[in-house]
Amino acid sequence: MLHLGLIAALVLLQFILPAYHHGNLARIMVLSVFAMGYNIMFGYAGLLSLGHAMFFTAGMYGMGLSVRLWDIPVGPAFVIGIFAAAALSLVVGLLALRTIGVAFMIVTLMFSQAVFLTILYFNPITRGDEGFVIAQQVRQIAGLDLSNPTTRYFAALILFAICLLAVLWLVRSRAGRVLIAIRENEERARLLGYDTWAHKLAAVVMSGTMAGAAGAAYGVLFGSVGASFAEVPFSILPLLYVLLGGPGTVIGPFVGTLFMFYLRDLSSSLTDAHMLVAGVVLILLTLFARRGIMGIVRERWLKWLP
Amino acid sequence: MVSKKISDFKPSRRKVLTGMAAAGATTALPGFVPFVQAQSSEPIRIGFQVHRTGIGAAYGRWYDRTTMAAAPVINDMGGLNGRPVEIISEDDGTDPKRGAEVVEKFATHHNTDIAYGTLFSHVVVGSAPRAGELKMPYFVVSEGHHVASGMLNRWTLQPGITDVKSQVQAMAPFVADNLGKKVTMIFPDYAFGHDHRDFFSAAIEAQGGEVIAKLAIPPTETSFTKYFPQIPRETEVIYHVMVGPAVLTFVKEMGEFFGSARPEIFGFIDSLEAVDLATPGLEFLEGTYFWEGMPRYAQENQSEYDKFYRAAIGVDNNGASVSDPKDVSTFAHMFGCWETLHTIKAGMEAAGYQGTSDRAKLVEAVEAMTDMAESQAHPQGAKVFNGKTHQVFGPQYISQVQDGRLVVQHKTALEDGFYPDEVDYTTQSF
Amino acid sequence: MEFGPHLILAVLEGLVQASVLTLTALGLSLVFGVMRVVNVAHGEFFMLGAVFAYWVASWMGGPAAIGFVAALIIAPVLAGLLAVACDWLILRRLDYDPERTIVATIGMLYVIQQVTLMTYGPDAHPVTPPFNHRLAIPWFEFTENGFEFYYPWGLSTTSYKLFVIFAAMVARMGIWLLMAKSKLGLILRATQLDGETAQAFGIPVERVYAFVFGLGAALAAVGAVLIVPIQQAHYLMGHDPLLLSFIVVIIGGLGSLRGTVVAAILIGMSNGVISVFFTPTLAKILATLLVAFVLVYRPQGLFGAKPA
Amino acid sequence: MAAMMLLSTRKLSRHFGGLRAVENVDFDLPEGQIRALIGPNGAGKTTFVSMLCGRIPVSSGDITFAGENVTRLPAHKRIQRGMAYTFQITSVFSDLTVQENVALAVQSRLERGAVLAGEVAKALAKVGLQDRADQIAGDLAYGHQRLLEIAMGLGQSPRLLILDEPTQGLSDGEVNDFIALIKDVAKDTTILLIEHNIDVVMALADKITVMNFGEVIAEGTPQEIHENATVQTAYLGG
Repeated sequence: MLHLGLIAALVLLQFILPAYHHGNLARIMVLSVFAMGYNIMFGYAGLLSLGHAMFFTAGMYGMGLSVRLWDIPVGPAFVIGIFAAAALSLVVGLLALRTIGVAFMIVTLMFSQAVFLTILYFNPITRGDEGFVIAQQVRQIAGLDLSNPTTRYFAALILFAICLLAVLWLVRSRAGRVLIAIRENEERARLLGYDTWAHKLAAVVMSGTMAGAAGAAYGVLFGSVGASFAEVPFSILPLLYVLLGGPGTVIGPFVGTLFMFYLRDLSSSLTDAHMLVAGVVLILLTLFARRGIMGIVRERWLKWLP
Repeated sequence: MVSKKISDFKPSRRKVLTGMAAAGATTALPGFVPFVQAQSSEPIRIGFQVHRTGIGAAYGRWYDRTTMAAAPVINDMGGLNGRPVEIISEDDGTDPKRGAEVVEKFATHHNTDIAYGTLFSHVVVGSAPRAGELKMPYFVVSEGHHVASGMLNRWTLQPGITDVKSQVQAMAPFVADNLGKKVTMIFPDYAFGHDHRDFFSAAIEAQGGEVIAKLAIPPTETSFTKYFPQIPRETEVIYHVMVGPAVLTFVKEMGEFFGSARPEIFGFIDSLEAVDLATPGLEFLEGTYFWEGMPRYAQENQSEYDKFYRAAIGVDNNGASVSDPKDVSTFAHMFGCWETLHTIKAGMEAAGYQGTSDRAKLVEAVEAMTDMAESQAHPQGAKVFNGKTHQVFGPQYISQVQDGRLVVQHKTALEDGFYPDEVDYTTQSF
Repeated sequence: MEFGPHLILAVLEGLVQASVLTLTALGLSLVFGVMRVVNVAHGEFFMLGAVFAYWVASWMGGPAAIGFVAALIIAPVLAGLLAVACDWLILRRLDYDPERTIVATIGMLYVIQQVTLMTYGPDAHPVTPPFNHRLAIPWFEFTENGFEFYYPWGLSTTSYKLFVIFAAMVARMGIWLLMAKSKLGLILRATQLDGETAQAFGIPVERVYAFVFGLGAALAAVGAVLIVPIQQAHYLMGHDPLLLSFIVVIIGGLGSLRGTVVAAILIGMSNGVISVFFTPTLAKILATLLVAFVLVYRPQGLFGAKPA
Repeated sequence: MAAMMLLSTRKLSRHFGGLRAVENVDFDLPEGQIRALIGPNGAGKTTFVSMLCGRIPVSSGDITFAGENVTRLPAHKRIQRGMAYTFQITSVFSDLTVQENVALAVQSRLERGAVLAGEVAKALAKVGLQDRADQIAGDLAYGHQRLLEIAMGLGQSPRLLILDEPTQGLSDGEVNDFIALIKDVAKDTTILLIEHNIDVVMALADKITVMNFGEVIAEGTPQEIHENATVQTAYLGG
């Protein structure tokens, strides 16, 4: 109910928001798909990755290079992007899941860093750090101009709604419960007869694919593809979004993304030192809201919140 | 006095540069239609996308100072079409994603008339699509070839600084004729470095020389000596261009590597932009050559425009802050901000710009520009603007380090930097 | 350049990097080992070490050597005290919960970076080395006259770089003596093994944690002071040392000081040596993947015990 | 005889470095029996059963379960074949509700789409936790957590239920309830029980295996073990 309500509210907001916030919200929805993907792995399965930017980038470049090199229309290119991310997450999952804990963090970080450097290395194809533009005239699906603010908003909303409902379905499903069990106590889950490795691999692939969908959508909706999306800070972002919003809650990643976006935006209107504000808020939140914003809401008021 | 005040610079988010002088001057100026005055004495709002944090912050600080110095000068001259200019700054963190958001914020939140000022090319490429969709004139000061290559859009223009392709093409004859034909290039593995690599290789071959090795240094690298052995022994000229906080390490280690047996060295001043030449470890640079966008040290034949420009920003004859001689400016690049703002002024006046509905007219007016005479508005030198490619072409300077100062040896002609058009933006619809 | 001299040069460069890296990584390893927290702000204490060094050196004026020595003493102390304050004000109140510590230290990272940007500025500033002579290194070849020495083009190092290698070795000895021979070391090792039991034996664990956090930051700062005459102080310089230190600590095996030192030398050297064979960016890619695959196939690190 | 064996090991060993935690154990457990495994601390009991269920890999030897060699199978596959293991240290999912804990145990053996609720309720009712189904497991009293642990074992309806010190920390009343519960469960489940409480062992076990220093030193009915001199030495003189 709450989640359908959120989607309905977002539909309504399209008609009443001023242009600036309207545009922001479209971005926030795409970025929160990235965060929701991250949440599957981190919030539910308990796998802390520091390399999620590579999946986002795989989707983005899978889509972007298809358009740039082979003039594939953005619709099919978007699908190619998602497949690219799925394939990468499968390979990374197969390798990285041999490790746990901090080693897993480092391995994902290293793979992501290698992806970033590879983009630079193949600069004749990728245009290196600068990246390239997906021209406005090709950003169309079925005659709809995706650079139009309203279309863009609804495209972002559709992707967001699909992913939100998918995560909701996942966590209410038995598989979702197993992921939580793995997060809580992996050995116990294994000794209840679950192939925890396969579940974790599935979580990595779902998570990476969702991140890739966000990356491909970002390129399609906002028109630029670049290597800065593969850099380490962009892997830290979803972690922050999820931790602030409330790990292991379906709606938390969206709340966290919204919060961080406006924290940055508003504080940069007040002061140059927006990083200082962000830093202090992060510290305060960890001191006084240990399970993130939605975690607190769940603890205090809505115990049933998935 | 002015310079003193501005050099006590503190980053501030917004500076409303209206002021009495501007208002007084406009009414005194002839040629203004009264109803224009009556209708809009509101300031023209220029959204300034500035690298205040992130890797570009060292440049961003001086782009900011130049912009904040140019605005009152423009207001003293009567502002834009009789209206004062207001600069609205927003930090982009030298991040393309945030850059696009900032452009959006200018257009839909601050309601600025135009956006301006971006330096790092990946931020330009990340932001320009949004500017195009929002139909917002976007004046960049980045020297990237991205504008003239045709990858951006009709709303993006670069009228204040020459692009890298033109710069390196103009350098090649001097390098081949005076320094040597066998060149080893060292450049950052960024798109910016790739422009150098591709265009200089082609240009030096046209001069009968060749690039015998290319060392692309990965970003964020902090030590360089280990790569230098890849420089072939038969190298006659080292061509170096580096950016980022590690540039000084790079140059020092290069000196330590060669010792007394260095080949000729030709570098882009980017490798030492904002770095004091008197820093220990740089002595070996004596006698080497640098490209400069604008000469850091006031030359013997200094123009009055150069003098005025330095005074307005608060930069001394050594290119350093008047209040702190160790605070060296990004002199070879930041003139682009000054000149771009003056070009915007000229464009708005030519277009009779009244408000955001005249944005397309502004772009057309700038596209119609050609010659820009050396003047207070263009202290770096006379330029030609190519309306089809949205790119300006100016003179380039080659200086030699003599007694720890950069002394201009050669100033290229505009024609040295011309190349065939790769795009005609004027054929695109708005 | 010929292969032999090239390799020697790469090894020397690798040793300098490794020397600084061992100190930074030892700091992280202590914090990680004893307190079991991931300190994302560790690189920022490194950066602060460099920035403090610049401030101390320029405030002292006079001969470079005096400024440098003063910086070598004052900068780590300041960085350490600041870290102790962070621990006391923040981490202690989080009960060192792993996830929240990560977020809190990311917050600290932002705050430290921004404050440095606002006070120190965005430019990179050098510290003058106390001494710095270029030393050409001889190499040999077989000619018609037999075995001969000569000075190959470009093969050199500087006296200061040799000093860095030496100083780091001394510092490592100091740490080893502290950990292995002193009462303080015993307390640290006991806390590392089992904090609760240590508490039961009357060890003031909270104060030990604060001390360790400060010591970790100070070690990072010592590394930074040593490197800052070669590489300049800059407000974003903490990024690489953080990543590399983490890699070193994990590859070395958690809690193994010997492993940390060996891994730092391996990582520092492999960066240098791989660059002998490949173009720079490709070398970086390969070095990165090498680290990843070492962990994939030996998750417990080189010197960690294999879990049962 | 062999056909009736649910579980057998042959020369099963586990070494940690130089330490021989379990050495050459031959062990047979027929279907339907309640078997107790006893021995002093450090005798290798937990290591032994951990190898049975696949928590830790074997150094050498073989394990046969229901006629199939499972030595190389990963833990979850052995569980799927009908083993269940409850932990020595309570190891419930403390952030989930009681009901969800048991549901996790039940759903692993059920077909996709089958209804869980009935099975979950049945398992909870058996241990008497039905009234606490919606509580967060971590909030339960210790004794209740132990019962939940057993309910999770029951939820799997295993052919072999391995209980590692199930009565540790329970009150006398709770222990009596436990004995009754196990007797009930044993009607259709084979049980392997590690237990220190000798009263519980005597009350429940059909047969007892005694381990010391990683080896089986005696095996027999409760009466036989009670009278066995070697066992006496191991407990008292060791």
